[in-house]
Amino acid sequence: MQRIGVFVCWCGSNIAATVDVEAVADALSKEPGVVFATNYQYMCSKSGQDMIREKIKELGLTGVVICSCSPRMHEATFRKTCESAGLNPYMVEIANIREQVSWVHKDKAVGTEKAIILGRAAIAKVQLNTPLIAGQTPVTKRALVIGGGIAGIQTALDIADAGFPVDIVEKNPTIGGKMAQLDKTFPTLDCAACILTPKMVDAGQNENIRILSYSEIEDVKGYIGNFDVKIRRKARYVDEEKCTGCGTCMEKCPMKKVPNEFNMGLDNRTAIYIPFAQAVPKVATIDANYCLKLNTGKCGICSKVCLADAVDYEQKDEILEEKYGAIVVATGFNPISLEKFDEFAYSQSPDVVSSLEFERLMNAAGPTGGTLLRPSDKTHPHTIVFVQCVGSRCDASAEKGKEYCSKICCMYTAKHAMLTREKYPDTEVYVFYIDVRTPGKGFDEFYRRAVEQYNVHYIKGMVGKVVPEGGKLKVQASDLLDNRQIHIDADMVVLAAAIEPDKSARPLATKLTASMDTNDFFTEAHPKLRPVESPTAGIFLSGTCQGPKDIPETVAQAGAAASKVISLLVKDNLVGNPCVAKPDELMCNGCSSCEKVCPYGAITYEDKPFRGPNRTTLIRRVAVVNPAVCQGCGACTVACPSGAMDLLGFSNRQIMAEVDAICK
Amino acid sequence: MKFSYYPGCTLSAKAKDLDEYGRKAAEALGITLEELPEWQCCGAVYPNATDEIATRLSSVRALSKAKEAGQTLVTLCSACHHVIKRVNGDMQNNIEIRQNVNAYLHTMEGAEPYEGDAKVIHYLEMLRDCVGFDTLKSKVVNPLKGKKIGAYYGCLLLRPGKEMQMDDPENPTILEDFIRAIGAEPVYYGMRNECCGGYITVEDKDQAKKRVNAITGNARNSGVDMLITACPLCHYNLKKNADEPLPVYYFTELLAEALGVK
Amino acid sequence: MKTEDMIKEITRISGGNPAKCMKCGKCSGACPAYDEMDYHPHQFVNMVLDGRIEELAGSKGIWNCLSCFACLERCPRSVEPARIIEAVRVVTLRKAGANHLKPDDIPARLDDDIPQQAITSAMRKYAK
Amino acid sequence: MQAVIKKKAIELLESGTVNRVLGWKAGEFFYDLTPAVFTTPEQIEKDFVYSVFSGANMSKYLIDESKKEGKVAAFIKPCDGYSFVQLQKEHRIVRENIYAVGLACDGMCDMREIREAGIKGVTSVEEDGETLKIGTIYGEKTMAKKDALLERCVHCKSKKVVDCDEMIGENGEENRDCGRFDEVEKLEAMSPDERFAFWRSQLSRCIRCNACREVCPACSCVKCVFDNPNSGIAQKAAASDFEENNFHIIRAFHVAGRCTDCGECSRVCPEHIPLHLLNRKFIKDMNELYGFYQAGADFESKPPVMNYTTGDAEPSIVYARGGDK
Amino acid sequence: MQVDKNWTPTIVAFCCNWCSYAGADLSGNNRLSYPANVKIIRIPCSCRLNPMFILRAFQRGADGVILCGCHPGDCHYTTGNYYARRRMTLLFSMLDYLGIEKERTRVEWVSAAEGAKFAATMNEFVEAVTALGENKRLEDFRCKQ
Repeated sequence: MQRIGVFVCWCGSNIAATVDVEAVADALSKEPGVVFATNYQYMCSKSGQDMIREKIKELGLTGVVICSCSPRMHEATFRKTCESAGLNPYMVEIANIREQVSWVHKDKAVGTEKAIILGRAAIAKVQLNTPLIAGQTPVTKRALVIGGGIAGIQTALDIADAGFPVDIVEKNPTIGGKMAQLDKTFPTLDCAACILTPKMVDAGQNENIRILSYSEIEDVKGYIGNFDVKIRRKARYVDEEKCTGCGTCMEKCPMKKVPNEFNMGLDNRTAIYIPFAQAVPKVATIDANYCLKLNTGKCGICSKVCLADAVDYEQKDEILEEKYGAIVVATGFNPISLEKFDEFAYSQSPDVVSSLEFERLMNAAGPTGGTLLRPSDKTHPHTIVFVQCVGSRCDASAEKGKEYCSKICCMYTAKHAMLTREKYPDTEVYVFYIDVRTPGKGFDEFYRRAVEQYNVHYIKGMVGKVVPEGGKLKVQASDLLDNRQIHIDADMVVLAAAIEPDKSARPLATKLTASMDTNDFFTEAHPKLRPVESPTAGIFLSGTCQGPKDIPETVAQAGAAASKVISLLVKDNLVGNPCVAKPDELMCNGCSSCEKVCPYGAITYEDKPFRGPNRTTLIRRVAVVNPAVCQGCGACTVACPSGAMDLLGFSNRQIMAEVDAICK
Repeated sequence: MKFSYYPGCTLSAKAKDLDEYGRKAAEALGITLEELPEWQCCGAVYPNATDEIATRLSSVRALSKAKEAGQTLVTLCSACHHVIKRVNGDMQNNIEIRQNVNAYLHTMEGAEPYEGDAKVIHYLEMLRDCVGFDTLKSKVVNPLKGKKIGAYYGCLLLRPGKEMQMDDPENPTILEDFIRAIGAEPVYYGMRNECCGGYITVEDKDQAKKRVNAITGNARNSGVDMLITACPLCHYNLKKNADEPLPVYYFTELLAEALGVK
Repeated sequence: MKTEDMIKEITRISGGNPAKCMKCGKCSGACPAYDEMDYHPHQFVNMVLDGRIEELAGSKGIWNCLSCFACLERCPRSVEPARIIEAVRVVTLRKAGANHLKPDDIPARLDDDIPQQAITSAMRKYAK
Repeated sequence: MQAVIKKKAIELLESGTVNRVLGWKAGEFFYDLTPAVFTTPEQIEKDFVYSVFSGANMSKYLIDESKKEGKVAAFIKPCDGYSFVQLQKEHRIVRENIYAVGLACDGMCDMREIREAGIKGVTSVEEDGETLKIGTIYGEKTMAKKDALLERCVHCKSKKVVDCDEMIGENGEENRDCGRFDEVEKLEAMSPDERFAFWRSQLSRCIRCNACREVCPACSCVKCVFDNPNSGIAQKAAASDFEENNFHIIRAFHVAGRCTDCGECSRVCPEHIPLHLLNRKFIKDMNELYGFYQAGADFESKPPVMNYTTGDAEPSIVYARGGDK
Repeated sequence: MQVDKNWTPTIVAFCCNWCSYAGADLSGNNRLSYPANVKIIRIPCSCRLNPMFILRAFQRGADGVILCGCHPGDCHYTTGNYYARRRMTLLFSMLDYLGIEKERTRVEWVSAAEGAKFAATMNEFVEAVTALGENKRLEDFRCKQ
């Protein structure tokens, strides 16, 4: 039997005016297990807390019930008070007789009666409380960033700045991501390369950052503070240490017809290649799909011309095993495939391009050296039609497209239109829009400039059909404000394709046990209050893997994710919430019901020996909860058919004791 | 290979060529087309209204018969195909329509319930999926070399893509692959899947004319010498209502020619 | 019939849902019969939503629709205007004496080559 | 059928594929078949019985059997098959240790039905096509097999064995239109008072013999909450109306989404309480609210109670749906 | 049936810690009253509510049980209330099937900002349960005083 002390607070007149505090203390003093009950003006005041401490010591109290304001207000206060008097803080329960009684019930008799009942429920619960000690786990002070685009780079730089080592795992031969492919950035029109490449160099030279390019995540085990990660370093057939990035091999490579993915396939590269001049690491990679030596055994020219002796055709994939305390996902996005939208003739005419392709056509480092030329005949386009929302904002039952707004298209289309008009004033530019969405600093001003200064024709309506004919693209569209159908003979059509999470995200989420929405964007722990954390502890989100974002937002989120990582890594140990799920292995069936409903992946299974009848040993599969990962929601306790799973601090028996006390 | 065959009324009258050559070509390819007994007109227009039952009945009767015969049902006319395939989809997926149709057919004709389990394909799908264009190519005795042919799909053959499930409704390839298989050269032109206005030809000839002229113009400017189609309505419209018509053939006619059975 | 009942009736018959429309105008951009119509596909949808069904039913535009399903195929919101407009036509035709095309009108419009399909479909689409 | 199965069982033993066979043998009465483990061909020849009374679902016995030394052969009827797969999904059965022989099944019989047809003093029942030849102390009688079927076989939901190593007979198909929810619908159509009266009249007969729990493949907990003094609801025998209700509600809830509707609970209830109507209510609700789900029909899907969609119906739907007629 | 005029129902309200308990606090802060027969039990999340607790409450003499949780989509634990929603839907349907008055059980989503909604919900619920009268069908005679 516990020795319980009950402390009834007046809260000045807040409680005492409508609750007879003396009667409450008196009634509760008669409850079983209660050895002391009193009332006082302000329990939370220093003298109130002193009294609690004294009584704990004097009477050897093993449990404390405070009848006062909401536990959301002072539960933490009273727990600390008791802890300082040597009582386990989880032996304290609060009966909320202010918000739930004195403030809502005017009749003193009624209020007093209810306060007594709530006090009884708290006493009944404390009877079953057990001392809980928050577990501690050590933290590996190193972070992993998956994805080396602007999100990953910024996160890594910020974490490295705080003095923690970071690994960036990038699946391509270089970091840089989508931003490296962009020409100018909205709304300031500064050149993407000018602001991105210095960051790439910083990342490459930072002694706290290691870039594992051309690598993928193979497997993830462990939990917050203690992840074990296997990283596949794909064979690039070039020794990274030796390669100087001089580019001689690229000049001499006879296989020159490989579609250049960096330029969206608008031109070709060689089989051994460095994706672009500012690549980091600036190291050549052999594309095994096209290399003559690797496919036919004949050639070997790159090896012969390499002065650094860096080419190694025998290289194999390697698996690297590392430990991390935190993982940041920054896997980014891709434009959707436009094959299904052939009403715009994307696969029927080379002059119908996606916005990212257009970006390359405008870029000084692109396939046309920055002169805008039509892909079909390399002539100047004089009429360009931009189509917005291609594949965005589609109905779920439509078989193609995404339900969400891709968020960045309105702005980059305005940018494209403006840049085109600035460089080539003789070009007519039409933009077909459903809505122009420009919430962002300086965004609407930017769009207005496109209309007002650059005379871009913004037309509210949608293109319904594009017909290539005689070197022109016949565009048929609606102009809803004019209520007419219009026909434009265009030279180019640019489609603002919806963006979608990178295809590597879904398998990665499975490895991380991080949750995703139906669109394969990672879900955040709380949509408003924890936007850069995954519900799985220790996993953080940066950039478009969480949802469509522009560059400023991505960088902001990258910084936020980094600061969350830093505040985790500065800790030597993690102190958990001790109110976590606890399975009774003697009753556990190992049926995996609990695991299925756990949003945190906190439950795993172990085969354990148990004593069977007649001195035999039985091996049984039983659930194991990782207290460092469990957040204590209790979903598993109800899913468990045998009642083996219980929640510390809110156990079945505790809650039922409260029910009994209330219904008596 | 044996299939149930639904010719449809136009093919037995004004579009005899489409039917006759289709049968001859099938025979040459070693395919038996068994004409359904006592088939009725499909109604020519798919009843978009979800509460129309009567206009779905003839399609269901045809489908039930194919199911009884245990054979896939082949259609040739685009319009019939459109109607029958979509009604079949309704019988599979729309419980209300299924119940009402079956209730009617049971009460009036004592028919067994039909739940959309027959398979209906277009003659072109039969060529692509059952014969194979490669096989077809190998059986061509008279390749139509040097002919620049524009495939005219029209609207009913492909749309709605979700229900017709035949080809990409915006960038189809089945007719182009067919043209290649018979040894001719397919010519792409953008308006091959734009409507010719066939349904409206009786109601408003001028409108139909305008549509046809746009299509023929686009085809001609893209280098098309002749058009082929699977639809009697399109055939009539392209031929009769264009100001400067291009030669128009049913695809079966060229097929029969290539197979040497014309 | 009350306006809201009429909206419900049209929605029911069509099997579509005009409320899903985001007013992008792709239907009207795709429509090959646009210029012949007084009201256009995007307006059809909006008018049904607004309950202006009688006005729509009395318009010329609904009879110029070719039922080519371009709008239905390309609609990003699965509103499928072609279905909605068919529902409006059907409701109109079901009223007594409301044939848009009378059997007596037909022979004058025919020539020798016209496939019977065209006649059947004209009757099906424009008359009871 | 019995001969074929016996032959197969002996073959499996003799070839060394398995070292024992899980089958049926006669209990106290010839129609009272119980599961049994056979280790020699002789035992099989002598005692193995497969008849129209082999209704017992064998899958639950495999929890223990599959953990013993060597392989065990099991004969799996379609309805056993769903439990068999469900238990595999729950990691209760070690599949590698089982050689599963699927049995095509056209229904099992219920002695109660035969008695209720007025046939008394039954000494033997032989299946002869669609009819049963029934030997009685008053001479031979016949009865159509379809009139003697177990309730679950009358409304057979599936003739498909989901998982087995080989089949005896042709594997069949699912039948979603089997009318198994007709009785539930009838109850739903009653007024709450009528329903309350109905269930009181049923559940008040419960003697808490735990037969339903013992036979149920979903009720295979290492220790049941009702036997666990720490659960707060431990209870050996129902002492009040509430406890009778409580046991059956909680039991149905605990098996919801995992219950394959094998009907064993009702078959074994000595008080003939239609317990399957509780399970079927959950199944029907889940099918209607969350899409069709059959426990044990596959190895991947999550039971509806361990799953969700963001657009699920609100609990208030019960007020709208509940029968007030 | 004889109705005791002074009889008031006993109501147990299970509130999740993050939204609904805070919502109840807010109705206190705003002095929005509701009947005193409502007694709140704090649980971490609506998904912690075991059907056993509801039945236990009825056994011990409760006349109505209500569960309040975060609005779907707003769960502190991301998914808890989605599970609670399915479980309660099924349980309530089962209770109704057994002939137990469905108005005695209820789920309401109350956010931390909805103090007014909390009070209004409790007022309504108490009224509904009062109209039903005493819980007879799930009580345990041994627990009656």
